[in-house]
Formats: sequence, structure tokens, C-alpha cells
Amino acid sequence: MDLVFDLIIGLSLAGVSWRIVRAREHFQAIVLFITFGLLLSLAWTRLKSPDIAIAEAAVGAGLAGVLLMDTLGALSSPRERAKVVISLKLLIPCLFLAGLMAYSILYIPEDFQGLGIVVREALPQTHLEYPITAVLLDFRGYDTWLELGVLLVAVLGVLCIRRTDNIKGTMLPAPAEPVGSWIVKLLLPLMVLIGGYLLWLGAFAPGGAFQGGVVLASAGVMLWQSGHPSLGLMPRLWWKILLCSGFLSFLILAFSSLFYTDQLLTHPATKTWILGVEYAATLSIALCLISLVLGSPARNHENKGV
Amino acid sequence: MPVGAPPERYGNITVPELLILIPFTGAILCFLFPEVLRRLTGLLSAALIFSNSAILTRSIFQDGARRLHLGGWTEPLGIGMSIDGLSILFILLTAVVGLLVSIYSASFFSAAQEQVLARHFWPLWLFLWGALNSLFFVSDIFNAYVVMELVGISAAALAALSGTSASLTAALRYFLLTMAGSMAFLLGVGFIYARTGLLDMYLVGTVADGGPLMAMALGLMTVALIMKTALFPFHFWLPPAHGEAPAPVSAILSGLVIKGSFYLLLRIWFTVFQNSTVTTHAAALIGLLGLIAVIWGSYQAIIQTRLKLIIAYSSIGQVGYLFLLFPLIFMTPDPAWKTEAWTACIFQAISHGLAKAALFLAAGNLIQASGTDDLRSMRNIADKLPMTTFTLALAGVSLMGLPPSGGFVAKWMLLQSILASGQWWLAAAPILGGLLTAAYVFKILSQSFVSDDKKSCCGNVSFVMEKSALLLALFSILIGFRANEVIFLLSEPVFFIIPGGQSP
Amino acid sequence: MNLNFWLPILMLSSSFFTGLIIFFLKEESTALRTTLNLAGSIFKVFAVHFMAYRLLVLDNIHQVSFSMGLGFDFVLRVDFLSLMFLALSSNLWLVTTIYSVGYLEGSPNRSRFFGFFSLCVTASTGIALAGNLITFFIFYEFLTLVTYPLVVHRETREALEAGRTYLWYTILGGALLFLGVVWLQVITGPLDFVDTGALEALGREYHVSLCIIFLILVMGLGVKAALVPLHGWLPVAMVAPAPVSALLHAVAVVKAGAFGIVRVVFDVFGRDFAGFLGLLGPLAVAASFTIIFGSLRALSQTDLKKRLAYSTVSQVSYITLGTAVIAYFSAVGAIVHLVHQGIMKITLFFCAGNFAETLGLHNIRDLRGVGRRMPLTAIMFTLAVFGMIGTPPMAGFISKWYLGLGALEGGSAWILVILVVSSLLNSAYFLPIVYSMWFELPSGQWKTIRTSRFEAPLMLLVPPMFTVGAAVFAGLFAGSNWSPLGLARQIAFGMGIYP
Amino acid sequence: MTTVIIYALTATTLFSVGLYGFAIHPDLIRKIVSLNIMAGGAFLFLISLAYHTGSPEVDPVPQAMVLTGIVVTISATAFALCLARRIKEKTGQCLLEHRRKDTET
Repeated sequence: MDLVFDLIIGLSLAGVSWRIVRAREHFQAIVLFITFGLLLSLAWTRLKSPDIAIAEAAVGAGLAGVLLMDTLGALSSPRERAKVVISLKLLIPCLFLAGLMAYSILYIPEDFQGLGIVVREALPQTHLEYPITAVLLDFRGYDTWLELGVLLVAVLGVLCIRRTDNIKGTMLPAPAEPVGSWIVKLLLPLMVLIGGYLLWLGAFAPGGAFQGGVVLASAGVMLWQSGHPSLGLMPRLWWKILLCSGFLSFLILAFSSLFYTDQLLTHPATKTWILGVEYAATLSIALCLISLVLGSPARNHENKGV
Repeated sequence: MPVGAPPERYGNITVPELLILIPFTGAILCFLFPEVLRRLTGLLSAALIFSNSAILTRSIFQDGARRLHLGGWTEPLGIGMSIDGLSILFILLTAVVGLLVSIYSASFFSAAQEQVLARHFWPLWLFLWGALNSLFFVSDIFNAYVVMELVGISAAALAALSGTSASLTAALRYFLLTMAGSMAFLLGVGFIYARTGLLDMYLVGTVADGGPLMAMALGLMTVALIMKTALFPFHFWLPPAHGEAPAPVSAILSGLVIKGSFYLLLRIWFTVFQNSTVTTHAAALIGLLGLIAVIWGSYQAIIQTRLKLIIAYSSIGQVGYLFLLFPLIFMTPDPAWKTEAWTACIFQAISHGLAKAALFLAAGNLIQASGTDDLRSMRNIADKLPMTTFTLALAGVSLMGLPPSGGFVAKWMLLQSILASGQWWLAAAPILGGLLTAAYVFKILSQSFVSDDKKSCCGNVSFVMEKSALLLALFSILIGFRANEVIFLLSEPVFFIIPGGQSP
Repeated sequence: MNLNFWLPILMLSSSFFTGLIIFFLKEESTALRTTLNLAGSIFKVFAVHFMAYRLLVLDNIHQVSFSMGLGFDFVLRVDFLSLMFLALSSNLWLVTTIYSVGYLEGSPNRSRFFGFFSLCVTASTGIALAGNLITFFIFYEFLTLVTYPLVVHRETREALEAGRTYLWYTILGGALLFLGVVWLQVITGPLDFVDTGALEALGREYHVSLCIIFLILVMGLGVKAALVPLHGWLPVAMVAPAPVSALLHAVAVVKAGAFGIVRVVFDVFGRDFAGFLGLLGPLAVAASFTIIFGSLRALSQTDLKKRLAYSTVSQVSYITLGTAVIAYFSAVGAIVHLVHQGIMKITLFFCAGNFAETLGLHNIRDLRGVGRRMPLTAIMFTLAVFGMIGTPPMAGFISKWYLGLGALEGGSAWILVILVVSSLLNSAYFLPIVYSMWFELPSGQWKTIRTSRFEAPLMLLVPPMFTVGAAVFAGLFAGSNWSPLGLARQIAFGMGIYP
Repeated sequence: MTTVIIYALTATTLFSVGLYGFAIHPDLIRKIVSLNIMAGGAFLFLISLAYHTGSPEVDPVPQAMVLTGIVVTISATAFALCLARRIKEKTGQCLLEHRRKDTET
């Protein structure tokens, strides 16, 4: 039964992706892409990775969808038709590549182990009970740090392209017809709650800084779309500090770890630290994503040439 | 004996991690500080990074390679960092170019219309610097992916800094290609993980064998990195991206960023895949592409009429030399010549980095003086900007590979190992490439020997800008006299593995 | 202070730093520039003589060597041959400097000119001092770089074109030389000029490679030595100012190529071994062909400097020719011709420069009767011409005489024919000039470009006097141990070549 | 094992389809969408490995990598889209092909 399910998911993923590539209208392609994201979440649930399913649902289908739709609106009339012809010159190499990869996949060893065992053995030495959070924040904390750096740099890059230093100034004006405010009123507290819960959950169960941050970001975007001014009330410096907070907390950890131990990014023996880092990361992920989604150039040309 | 993790030595107090922490801290501070303080912060960070790089170099030179385990977790669980002769050379290159470019930028962006650029330049540049430094320490393949993305975004943002539509388009083209490359790299990481269940480069290197999974991974990663390094069929993004950016950014992109991905390619080929069978055909193919790049890039440089585009196309040609390393290593029987080819390639990377940065900075001087980088505007500058002309000449000498510059040392060793390995077809690269390079270098220089009566020249160029460009050019010459140190850094006690089986 | 180490360094830096400082002088500071130039060149002349004293009398070996870390050393080493070339270049630098100061008076970009001029001399000093092929190559390429600005000095379109041609030829030659040097290094390892014979010790399996290397090296050097068909740049480069042409032809570029061929044949391969490989015959044929071809082309030139240029093509190949015959006299002839050709040719160019600068005469037709207007210059020109043709007792005679003796000794009598034909051709293209200078009437009024107390400014008259005097004395006192011929004999002895 | 094969095959197919889309579409937004498909493929490959460890629990390391990867990809996507919008603002087009005209002016 599982096998049939797997096959259906696999085939529909491949089919949808092909439809995305072949779609004539950009709008259609983007709608299909959101479907694609949802299908992926399904696959990940099936593969026992709920964390990623949450993240994908929020990012792949949610934020990326908003971003793409928004951009599409700004770029062209969404019904604009693209010329889509099948180019054999490109298709054949791609098929060839796919064939090669498919062939090599058959060689994945049966007794593949991965690093799961090593992680589980080392888990008690951390203060965390959930392995993914432990990998993210402790074992491979350096990656997470740099990932927060990537987020921050993307925001910096957007600011650079927008030629402004003030992220709030770049935000799209709230739409004239806001999303029904009653939905927001209903959903917002719920989402903040979910975000916080996910964050708290991360210490011992699926959930954590990233998922929490993503959900909070979605809430923030909704809040803005609904025309609610609350985000804009935050002082500029605070906005900046919160943007950096995740990266900054790792940086502080890195500096302090240089003093009390000989290895970078070693967590001190209390749980407070690691939680502090996690909260900071959640906040800055949320805020960076909000800035990225809302900070793109306006669709109206009133800011042209800034 | 396969070479695993290097010995851990803690005989001294140098802290290599600072090379990552300082630029990142500087970047954050630049972002948070008001604009007046940014320049100061940037310069201070640059000076600190430079001095730390120098200290670390000395320590590596004396005590040999180092290995760090981040978070106190040993591999395969945690992420390692490795600092050996190879990485320290690139770190040092970045430090020298970075410091001088920072000094240059402090002056370059001080003009009123440029101040809005300076605001964004400093945090992005320091982020890029930190990312490059961590790239040179990288010892974990997934970590490499993240670092590359960090490099990619900050480099693309810098390339778009000037905000003209040409530069934006160029930046986006560059960025899309980088991103596609990163995806391929990530899939390659997946393939390696599927085969070995490991992510640490050295561990993978000791465990990995041949097989379709590894071959696929190697292929994906190689293509990804070749795209980012702008080897021949993927070179098209480079000239607009490097030619349209403001001068200091061009210097960074051409001098350092493409070296970053090349460095990673070396690590992938010679650390991760050290024991798996790399087919000589693949190596020969890369070599052939390098050869074509040398000739094609140099030819394209000759027919350009804008100074910055000449310099940018020249990068394609000069980068081509680096890829001759692969056929030389994999098709040469004698280990001594392999070491020679290896040293030649690193030398080429370093001297090109210095010379190219100098050229772009000099081009920036020219643009600031005459408002355009059309070659004809070079007339009269010999009088007005003798220092800049001199810079162009010195850096040109190094590019051409004339003695006693760094470029000469590189070409010398390259040709020597080509001849020794008996792969005659490769000899076309240093010989023909040298000729073509001379053609475009003199195309630039001959303009400065012409005095034009129409005195369109010249605005003032600050002393600092001229001097920092000149210093870079001088370094690119002087490095030719320090070949011994470089060879030592790439030799056994300091370097993890010498490709070609000279390892103990 | 260890003079054995410092003297070669001082020789190089005397012109190198002079050049560098001059670059940064203001255009107007003529006096300072001239002083610097003269100080540098006079210092160099003294240094060379001091060095000669130390080498010839005290038998001190001057050597500088430090590692480049590339499997070879940077070696400066003074032997008799380098001493001779040094003496030539330092003395001629001095006279050419004086001449150029006069010649370029009031023209633009003089700082640039004298800067590169000094660097050019540095390069040829380095070429003389080089103790191995790699060091030689380094200075050889340096020479290419610093002569280019001199060639394009006039900044006209024609000059730029000429510069481009010059660059293509010389850079191509440099690339070939590079290939040859590297290849040789791969086969033999580091090879100093003193290690002659190392190649002989190699096994037979290397002989084919060695032959190809020899070919590549000679081609690379032949570009600068203007061996036909690699000579194309030389007539074009005549657009350069007269002192530049003079220096290029007499000591710097052309002579560097010829000197390189001498080094390669004598000190790298060893003459006997090269002969054993069968390389010298073709070299001799190439040289002979160049001699005849250059002379024939010279016949058809109407521009004085162009004719002189083709004459150089022909005359320099005497050196190659002498190198390519296995005979004591040929070796001596080749070496002594390095000097003789230099001093004679520089005289001719100085005189041509005087005609051009004072009366605006470029074409040979315009020279009719100029002997009356500028007798001194004409006399010097005539003397140098006789030298070139090889009339006793001028220096040129000595060279040709030795080359002829060598041809007989080496059993290649056909070379004698070449020499005779070439001398006839020399007369054919030089004597008409002399004739029309002295015995024909001027075609019209002389237009005066520059007025001066004498027939030409003193600065333009003294240098050729000096050089032509040298040419005469070198011929008259050839028997002395201190004459170029005497030195050449000693050099030959030093190389193990005995009559 | 079959599950892994199915998902890994799907993953590589997605990657290839994304690559194809990336190559054929001149339009920037479609290029970016295609890149996201490629990313989806790469992530799916890693997760299918995580599932395939034999033990009941899933390997956390690929999962952590994919979480990191998702953040990186969304940042990159947002950045690229922002660039694309800026280009549209400046040139009125959303293609990479008008480069030559620009560099000449």
C-alpha cells in the first residue's frame, strides 16, 4: 500500500514539475509551483520528516508563493503567455543526466548508515532531546550560523538593490483591499501561538527555531497585508538589531567560546544559552523573511529611480 | 598510506577563528552603525583581519597544518575546519587584496554621489570577506555549500552595487548561474552522503572509492564549481558582471571570488576524491577547456575597446591556466613534476589575483579621472596619472608572465611540468596565451604613449587610490621572488596532501 | 664590502635606479636629468674598467647568485665575454647619452625617454652579466619591454605601427626562447654557462630533443639578431629617434640576439658538440643567407636609415656566421665583430642623425654634396663606411680577415665566397653615398633645421668622433692585448679554443 | 529500499526537469521557479537518504541539512526576485537578453 502511495507521490511530483516547466502562462506556473510545494510536504510527511513538511508548507508553498505572485504582479500581466517550445538540444542532455543519475542511484548501498547513530550516541551530551534541533544548534551549529548569515546578507542585498538603508521604507504599501481583517484577527494570535509552541517543542520533539520563525514570518506577512500598521511602529534601530539577532547571538557565542574553551561555538554547560540562541534565531528568521518578502521593489513605479 | 585528518597542534596562541569572526563582526557593526562610522569600522576590521592573517601565516609556516573541531565535536559528527598551506596562501591573498581594496574604497566611495554606495558596500564586503575566509577553512562538504551561497549572494549584491541596468542584469545572470551551480553542488553532496554517509572532506577522502555514485557526485560538483569559476563554456556571465561593477568591487570579484570557487574545486578533487579513480579523460577534458579558455578569453580581450572589459575578459583567459593543473596531475607519472604543476597553478592563482585587482583599481582611477574607461581616454594619462600608468604596466607584466613577476614563475613552472609530462598540446596555453596576453596588455599601454591635443583629462585622483593600486601591482611582481616560501607552504609538512602520491 | 658580489649589482643598479629616478623628474628639470644620466653612465664606465682590472689582472671571479626557488638560480657572473659586452655597452651608453641630450633638446617626453633609455642599458648589462640561460632570458624579456616605449617615442601613427610590429616579433621570439629554455631545463636541470659540456654527457636518446631545442633557441634569439626571415621588425623600427636606432643596432637589441647565439653555441651546447649534432652547418647557411639578403635589400633602399638598417641585418650575421664555423679564427672573428660592428654602426647612425637633425636630410638623394656643408660628419661617416666594407686598417677589416681565415681553417671555403660577395655588396650600397657626399653638387639650398656654432651642435659631433676613433684604433692597434681583438683572443682561449 | 529508490529517482527527475526549465526559459521568473524545482529535487534526495537508515528513526543530519537548505534557497529566491523587479523597473523588460544594447550605451 505504501508503495502505491509512494509511486503516486513520485509520479505526480514529476508530472507537476514538468507541467510547471511547460506551462504557458506564468501565473499558471506559479500556481502549479505552490501545488508542487504542497506535494513535497506530503512526500516529507511520508518520509517521516515532519519538521521539513512544516517548513516546506510555510516556505515553499506559502512565502515563496507570496513572493512569486507578488513579483509576477509587479513584473508583467500575469496572463502573459510565454513561448514554450521543446528544445531537443537541451532536453536530450537533461534526459541523459537524469538517466545517469538514475543509474547511479541503484548503487546506494543496502546497509547505508548515515550519521544517525553517531548523533544519537552523542545526544545525551547536549542539553537537547530532539536530534534535529541538536544537529542544527549544536553539532552543526556553524552551518546554522552561516545560514542565518545568508538570510541577513539577502536582506542586505535587497537593501542594496533598493538603495536604501531603511527596510521599513522599502515595504510595499499595504494593499488597498486588505485581506479580510477578521481572518487576521482570528489567525494571527493562533499563528503566533503556533510559532512559539513550535519553538518550545523543538527541544524535544519536531519543531524548533526555524519552523517557529517561518510561521511567525507568515503571520507577519499576513499582518502587513491586512494593512495593520503594528510592524511599522517598531523603531528602525530595533528592527535592524532584531534582523541581526540570530547571527549576532551565534557571534557572541563564538567569541565567548574562544575564552572558556579552545573550540569555536562550544556551548556552555547550561541550557539557557542554547535556548537564548534559539529564540534569537527564531526572531531574526521571522523578521528577515518578512523583510525579504515585503522589501522587494514596489510594483507601482512611485519609487522609481530611488 | 591514505592521508586522513592532519595532526592537531596547539603549540601557540594564534586563533584562526578570528579571521572569520572579525569580518562578520565588522559587517554587523557596519550594518548597525550610522553611516559616518561605517568607513572607519570597515578600515579597522580590514586592518585587524590583515594582521591576524599575517600572524596565522607565520604560525602555519612554523608549526604546520591545523585542524579545528567546531563546537568541540569531532568529525564525522561536527564540522571541522582545516588550515593548511593551501588555505593560508589564499587567506593571505585575500588579506592583501582585501586590505588594499578597503583602503582604496575608503577613498573611492568618498565622493558625494558615491556615498550612497558606500553605505551598502561596507557591510556586504565584510560579509563577503568573512565568507571567503571561511571558505578557505572549509572542511565539510555541506558547510561548503552554505558558505558558497553566502559568497554568492554577497558577491551578486556587490556586483549590482552601481545600480545601472547593465550591472543589475549582469549581477542577476551571475547570481542565477551561481544558484544553479549551488543546487548541483548540493545534489553532489547528497550523492557523496549516499555512498559514504559522511560529510567531512578528509573522512570522505579516506573512505571513498570509485563507483557510479562518487563519479556522479564528482561530475555534479565539478560542473557547479567550474560554472562559478567561469571556465570556458560557462564564462559568459563574467565580463558584464566584472566589467559593470564599481572598480573596487570588480577587483574583489575578479581577484578573489572566482579564486574561492577554484579553491573549493581543488579541495573536492584532491581531498574528497583523492582515492577514488578519476578518469584521465575527465581531467583531459577540463584541461582542454582550460586551454580553449586561455585562447578564447585572451582573444576576446584583444578585441574589446573598453578598459574594464579587456581586464574582465582577461580574467577568463587567466583562469583557464588554472585548469591545466588537472591533466597535468592525472596524466603525469613523475610525482616531482606533479608537485611542480600544483605549485604553478597556485602561483598563477595568487599572482593573477594580485595583478587583476591592481588592474581593476587602476581602471577605477582612470574612470574617476576621465569619466570613462574607453581606451582612448587613456591618452594623456601618462602625464596626469603616471602612477596609474605604471600600475597598469607592472600588472600587465605579471599577466604576460614576463620575468621576474609572479606570473612568470607560474608560467615557468607550468611550462616545465607540461614539457616534463610530455603533453605537448598543453604547451600552447602558456606560449600562445602569453602572446595574446601581451597583445592586449600592449593595446592598453600603447594608448598611454599617445598624447592627444584635445585635453579631455582630467579630474583628480586621490593619492591613496593611486598608491593602493600600485602596491598591489608591486606585490604581483615581488611575489616572483618569494617562490621558495610558497613552495614550502605547499609542501609536505605544511600541506595535508601533496597530490600525486608524494604523501608519506 | 665584498666587491666580487657588489660590483655586478652596482653595475646593474647604476643604470636601473638612474632610470627609475628619471621617470619621476619633471619634464623641465633638464639639468638634473642630464647630470644624473651622465653620472650614471660615467660611473658605469669606471666600474667596468675597474672590473676588467680585477678580472684580468687580479683574477677575481665576480659572481652573484641567489635562488629563485624554481630549480634554478639567478646568476650574474663575469667572464671575459661578458666583460667585453659590458665594456661595449657602458661606453656606448655614455656616448649615446651625450648624443641624445643634444639630439632631443627641447622635444617633449624626455623624462620618459631617458628613463627607458637607462632601463634599456640595464637590460643589456644584465644580458652581458647573465651567468645562465635563465638569467639571460629574464633580461632579454626585460629588454623587449623597455625598448618598446623607445620605438614608439615619437607617438605618430607610424611609430605606433612600428611598435606593434616590433612587439609581435620580439614577444614571439621571447615565447620561443622561453619554450627552449624551459625545455632545456627539464632535460638537464639547472645549467650555468660555466658548465659547458653537460649536454654532451647526455645519452643519445636526447639528441633529437636537443636539436629541436637548439632550433627553438636560435629562432627565439634570431628574432632580435634579425636573422632572415625574422628580421621584419628591424627596418620598420627605424622610425625611432636616431639615438634609439643607434643603441638598438649597436648594443641593445640586435646585439643581444647575436650575443645570445654566441652564448648558446659556445657556452650552452659547446661548439664541438653542436657541430657533432650537425647544427652548425644549417646555422652557417642561415647566417650567410641573411648576409646576402640583407645586403641586397639594402641596395634598393633610398632612405638612409633604412639602408643602414638592412646593412645591420647583414653585418650582425657575421657574428652568427663566425660562431657557426668550427675554427679558432672564426670564433675570434665572431667575438671581435660584436664590438667592431657596434662601434661602426653607431657612428653611422649618429651621422645619419646629424644629417637629419641639422639639415633635415633623410633620403640618400639629398645627401649630394653634403660633405662640403658638414665636412666633419661626412668624414666620420666615410670612415665608418670603409670600416663596414672592411678596408684596412679599419676595425671591420680585422673581423672579416679573421672570419675569412676561419673559413679556410674550418674547411668551408664557400664562406669565403660569401664574405667577398658581401663586401662587394657593402661597397655597392655604401660607396655611392660616399661618392655623392663628396663629389656631387648639392641639388639646392640647404634648409637649416637647427643652427649652431659648428656644423652641428657639439653634443652631436663629439660622440661619433669618439666612436669612429675607437673604430680606427681598434683596427690600428689590433695587435695589442687590450684591443678588442686581444680580448677576443683571450676569450677564445678561455673557452678552450686554440689556434 | 524500494521507497528510497522511488523517491531518489523522483528527486533526480525533479532536478533534471528543473535544469531543463532553467535552461529553456528566457524569462527570469520562470528561471527562478525552475531553480526552486531543482532545489526541491536536491532536498528530496537528501531526505530519501535520511529515511533509508534501516533503523526506525530517521537520520537527523540530512533533515537538518535540508532545513538549512530551505532557508538558504528562500533567501536566494527573494534576492533574485528583488533583482528581477529592479531590472524590470529600470528597463521595462524582464529578460537577460537585452544586455548588448545596454553595454554599448
